[in-house]
Amino acid sequence: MPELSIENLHVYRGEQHVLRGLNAQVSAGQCLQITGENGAGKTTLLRVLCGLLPAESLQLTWRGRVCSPQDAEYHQGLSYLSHAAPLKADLTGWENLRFLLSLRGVWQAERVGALLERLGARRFADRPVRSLSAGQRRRLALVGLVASQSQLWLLDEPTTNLDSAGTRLVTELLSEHLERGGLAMVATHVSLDIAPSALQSLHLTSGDGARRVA
Amino acid sequence: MPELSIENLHVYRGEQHVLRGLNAQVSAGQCLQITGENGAGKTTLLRVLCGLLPAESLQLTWRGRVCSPQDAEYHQGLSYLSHAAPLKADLTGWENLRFLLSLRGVWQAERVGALLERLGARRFADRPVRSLSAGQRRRLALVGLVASQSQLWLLDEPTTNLDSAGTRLVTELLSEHLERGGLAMVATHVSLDIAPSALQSLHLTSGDGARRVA
Amino acid sequence: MSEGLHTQEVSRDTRLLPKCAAIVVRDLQLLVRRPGQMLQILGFFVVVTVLFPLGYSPELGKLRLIAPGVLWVGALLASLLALEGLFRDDAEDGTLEQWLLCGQPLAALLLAKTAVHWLLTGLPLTVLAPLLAVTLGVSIEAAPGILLALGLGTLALSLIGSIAAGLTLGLRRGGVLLSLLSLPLAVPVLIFGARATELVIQGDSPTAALYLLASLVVLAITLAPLAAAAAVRIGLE
Amino acid sequence: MSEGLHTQEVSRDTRLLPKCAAIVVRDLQLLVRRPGQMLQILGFFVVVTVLFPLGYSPELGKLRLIAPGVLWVGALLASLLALEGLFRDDAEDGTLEQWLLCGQPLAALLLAKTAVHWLLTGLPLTVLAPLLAVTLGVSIEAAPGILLALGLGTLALSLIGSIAAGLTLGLRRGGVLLSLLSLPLAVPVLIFGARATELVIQGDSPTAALYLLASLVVLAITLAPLAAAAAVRIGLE
Amino acid sequence: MGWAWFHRFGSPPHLYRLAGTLTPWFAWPAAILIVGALYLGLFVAPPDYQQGDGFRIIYVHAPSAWLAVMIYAVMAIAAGVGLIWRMKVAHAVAVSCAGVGAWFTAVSLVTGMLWGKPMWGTYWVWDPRLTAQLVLLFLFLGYMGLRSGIEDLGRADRASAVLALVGVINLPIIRYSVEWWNSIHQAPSVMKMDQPSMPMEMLAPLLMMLLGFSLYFGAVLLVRVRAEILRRERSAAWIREVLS
Ligand code: HEM
Ligand SMILES: Nc1ncnc2c1ncn2[C@@H]1O[C@H](COP(=O)(O)OP(=O)(O)OP(=O)(O)O)[C@@H](O)[C@H]1O
Ligand SMILES: Nc1ncnc2c1ncn2[C@@H]1O[C@H](COP(=O)(O)OP(=O)(O)OP(=O)(O)O)[C@@H](O)[C@H]1O
Ligand SMILES: [Mg+2]
Ligand SMILES: [Mg+2]
Repeated sequence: MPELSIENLHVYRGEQHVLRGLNAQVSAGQCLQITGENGAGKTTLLRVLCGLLPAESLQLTWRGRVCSPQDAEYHQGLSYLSHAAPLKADLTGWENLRFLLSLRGVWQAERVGALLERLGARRFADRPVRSLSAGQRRRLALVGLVASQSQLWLLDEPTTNLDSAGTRLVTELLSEHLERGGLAMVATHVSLDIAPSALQSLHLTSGDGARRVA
Repeated sequence: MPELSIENLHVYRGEQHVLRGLNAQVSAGQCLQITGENGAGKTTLLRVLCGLLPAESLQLTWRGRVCSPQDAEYHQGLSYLSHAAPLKADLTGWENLRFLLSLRGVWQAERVGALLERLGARRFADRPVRSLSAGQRRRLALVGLVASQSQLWLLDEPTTNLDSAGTRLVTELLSEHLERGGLAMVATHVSLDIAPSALQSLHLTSGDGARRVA
Repeated sequence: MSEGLHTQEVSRDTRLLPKCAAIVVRDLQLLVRRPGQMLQILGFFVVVTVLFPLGYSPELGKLRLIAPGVLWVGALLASLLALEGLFRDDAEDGTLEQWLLCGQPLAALLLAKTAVHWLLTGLPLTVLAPLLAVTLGVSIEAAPGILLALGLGTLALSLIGSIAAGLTLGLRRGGVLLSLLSLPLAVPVLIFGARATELVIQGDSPTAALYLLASLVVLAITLAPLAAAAAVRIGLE
Repeated sequence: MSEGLHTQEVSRDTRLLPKCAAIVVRDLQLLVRRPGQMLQILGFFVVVTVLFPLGYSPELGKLRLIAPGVLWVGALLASLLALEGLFRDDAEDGTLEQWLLCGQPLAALLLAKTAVHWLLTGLPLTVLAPLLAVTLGVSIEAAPGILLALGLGTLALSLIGSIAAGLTLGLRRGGVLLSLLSLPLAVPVLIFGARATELVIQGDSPTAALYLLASLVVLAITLAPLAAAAAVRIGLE
Repeated sequence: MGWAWFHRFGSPPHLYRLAGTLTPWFAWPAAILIVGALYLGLFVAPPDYQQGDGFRIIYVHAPSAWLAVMIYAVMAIAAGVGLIWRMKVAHAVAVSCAGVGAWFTAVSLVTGMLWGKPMWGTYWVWDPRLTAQLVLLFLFLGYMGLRSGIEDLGRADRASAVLALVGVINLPIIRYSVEWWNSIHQAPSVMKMDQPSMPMEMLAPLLMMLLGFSLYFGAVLLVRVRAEILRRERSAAWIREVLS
């Protein structure tokens, strides 16, 4: 039984009927890779699933229960990583993470410390985010993602701005997440280096609904 | 003789000595790929060369003449594409390009029309940029880059947000630019699919100056 | 790996108060990082109050008469200016999105945010007001009354402004529109406030006007966070 | 490929005027896209002018006395608020960088930008002022004098504000700081302007004060763009 | 019965056709009533014993002032329906109200000012009632300003609906709060409707005018709603059917 099921999703943006009757299921331990050319609607799909954009119609089932994408309970099991890293420029990386994770009620200093180490972010975690490079910010955001221990990850181009080591780390973290029974939906243009059994793919074509590929 | 030569470049950002005594030369028809892990100083290097960031010390030679990175004449031969596409969200793509290119004195409607076609951007060139996806904006910025017909291109991660077709287009445009005798410095984490004879590479390592690789 | 267990197993702190506390702590940190923000608001208040005599008349006798108007208009404008950044900064860097996704009632989080905002701008404005009143020829005895009136007034303004701040989130430069939208709601506060201050300056009892102000505050606390939450959701789309 | 020739061969229009024209055209386009911007500034001006009677007194006889102060403080605040976005929007979306890289004197481009900004905000404010003056009990005969004084005054304020707008570019919410920075320079404008308006309202000749205002404008046109260009370069770093 | 009528009403094609059919039923009576009231008011009603013929401006002033408030209420109700039941045509109705409402408010202000000059010797007085009307104009303008600032239609609809609803709380507050204001202004005695002294010849045209204005508002609203629906549904299939 799929943990997450999306049925009959229609979304308009402005005049455009961006997603037309999209259906998708993701089970525990599965990653759904969302591909599609620029403007196909990947970002739109993820933001609708977070409840940040309104859908024209959508039937969402999460853990066997029908729910709205704005339900608090559903949000508690979900983490969203957008195009831009959600960090305050005036705070340090550490302070940012502390706030973000406290807000979700999962702040644990040691765990975050270990994750910073692993993502090579400890070095600059005490500097204000304002003075970090694009890739460094991205790494902090990834620490926040993993540390929030959500079951469902919604990632929008998670490898942007990352160097090759960083890109490898992302796939590693993703694999581990799936092994632990997590779910992920990842919009990306690069191919993900994940066990094929755990990987599904959804190809969006501009405005014409979605084709299921694998 | 190199068209562009950079000698003894030192840059501080905040406390950090990001670039220490960097030297580089680029000749006509050559592309210098700048690599380096996150935070190595790629963006910093490009912005210093545009005169947008001050350098501690820098000897810049352009077309055989020593100049400052803030010289008007040097700027007329240069185009910079930053992390974010320089577009006004309230104007359409077409209006944006018209303004950008008028500012450089190279506005020609047919040429821009042809380029829009080639980059698959004609479809959305009449929509306000606000309503475009990340990759669509990027494509518009690329049109502006090519249409400004500068000899020196400074590109910061030009393939970000682009789908695979878009990435291929970038390398194509770059190759053509080099064939016409252009110069390019490209900061990127992906490998560029360019004739090896035209490609040089500069690897930056965090704070330790630069190593020349090929 | 030990870094992640899943929601079913993860012990998650679901209480609301620690989250509000986290917001307060973060905003205080931000203030320490850039105290300029608060000082600028105060500076603006001082400047408006000082400009007025420049454009009008230097006589204290005349100034005393216009003191309530000047103080209140100054405080109102300063509060509205300060409110522009209430949610905008957080929206622009993407952190506000995370508030919506944290599974807590948004209205409560926004109320916490508005409250700390008032503490950092409205309260200092209030404390400054009696001093400025003195430069306008008002006697220092009027201080307690002025403090009370402005304290209540700025609190109500912050709450009212939070709705407008949410509504103008999607706009690039919402500042001016924010003032315009808040104004119809702010007029009663201004009228009662100025009335109370005038009575205080004349040495009369302002109790009735203060009660009305206080009831406006209570009304605003009940309704404004809900409206602000709805507005923020729409503004972030 | 025919799409690109190189600089040596490319025919590049190097005249300055067409670039300034491009800036003017673009800003008009932006205004057409969002007329709200201009209307909001006007709305703010109206609102400030309306606030004073609310906070002060409804008697026209009293209001007429404070009219010059109210009009000028209102116009000053509205101009300063409008100025906040002068370069900020362009800096945030990265288009201002391209101005620095286009190989033209930045000061000239910024002057064009400031001029069109005044046309779209300062001038409408000026036109509105006599109407507002009427609601404050000033007779309509004073209109020409008020128009002239405020026209010159807002122009000077726009130019002065452009310096501060450049300086505050690097800051997140420069608005309030911008007001503070501009104020020392704006005070002479305010004083002469309010004086001229007062004389006009009383039916006297404001010529001397107007000459002084005009010379401030000339001074500002000469110096402000250079200072603004330097400020923008620093602000963008 | 149930909610069927509600959904039927909420369907754009249906409302579009309904509005088309109803428009003449509002427009013609409105025209007749307004012309009749003007005739009665300007020529038949006796001049006021104090103000002479100056009082006749009331026939435009008072009805437009009442209508302005009524239109705000209609707008807020429509906005609320649109927000709560996610009904798009309700938003279309709300949007269509704003312009007319602002217009009537402005008319009442301008006619009031013109009347004020002969009556009070000045165009403007900071009287509570006048201030309340001015604030109402701000509400309308703020509503339109907010809409003009938001590109996306759906978002503009919802954001402006929240504003319209918040503004409703404001109406009674302003009404009562202004009583507290330190106005030294003597309440103008003419501005009392309940005086039995107003003769029938004066009152009848006033009421006729009010009804006429209301019907006129209805007609304008229907036309604007139609235009708004056309604009919103321009890509829908039924529009092509209607237009061809
Ligand atoms: C700009 C100036 C004015 C404004 C904004 C204004 C506003 C209003 C408003 C809002 C109403 C509706 C009252 C209600 O719903 O309770 C009204 C009605 C009325 N106004 Fe005015 N008014 C102005 C000037 C005047 C003047 C100068 C006169 C005559 C001396 C006048 C006489 C009346 C009368 C007779 C009514 C109808 C009866 C009533 O409701 O009292 N108004 N006005
Ligand atoms: N405004 C700033 N103040 C202080 N230090 C800064 C600032 N911006 C960047 N740095 C530091 O300068 C170094 C170089 O940053 P830069 O942005 O050039 O890196 P980059 O190579 O472009 O990295 P990325 O691949 O992540 O984009 C980094 O260590 C960064 O932390
Ligand atoms: N605010 C908006 N208003 C109207 N249309 C929009 C808006 N944002 C996006 N769109 C349109 O919706 C479509 C989907 O956009 P979306 O951002 O989801 O694409 P994407 O698949 O994420 O593309 P990319 O790979 O470029 O990030 C695009 O055609 C885009 O132009
Ligand atoms: Mg995207
Ligand atoms: Mg970089």
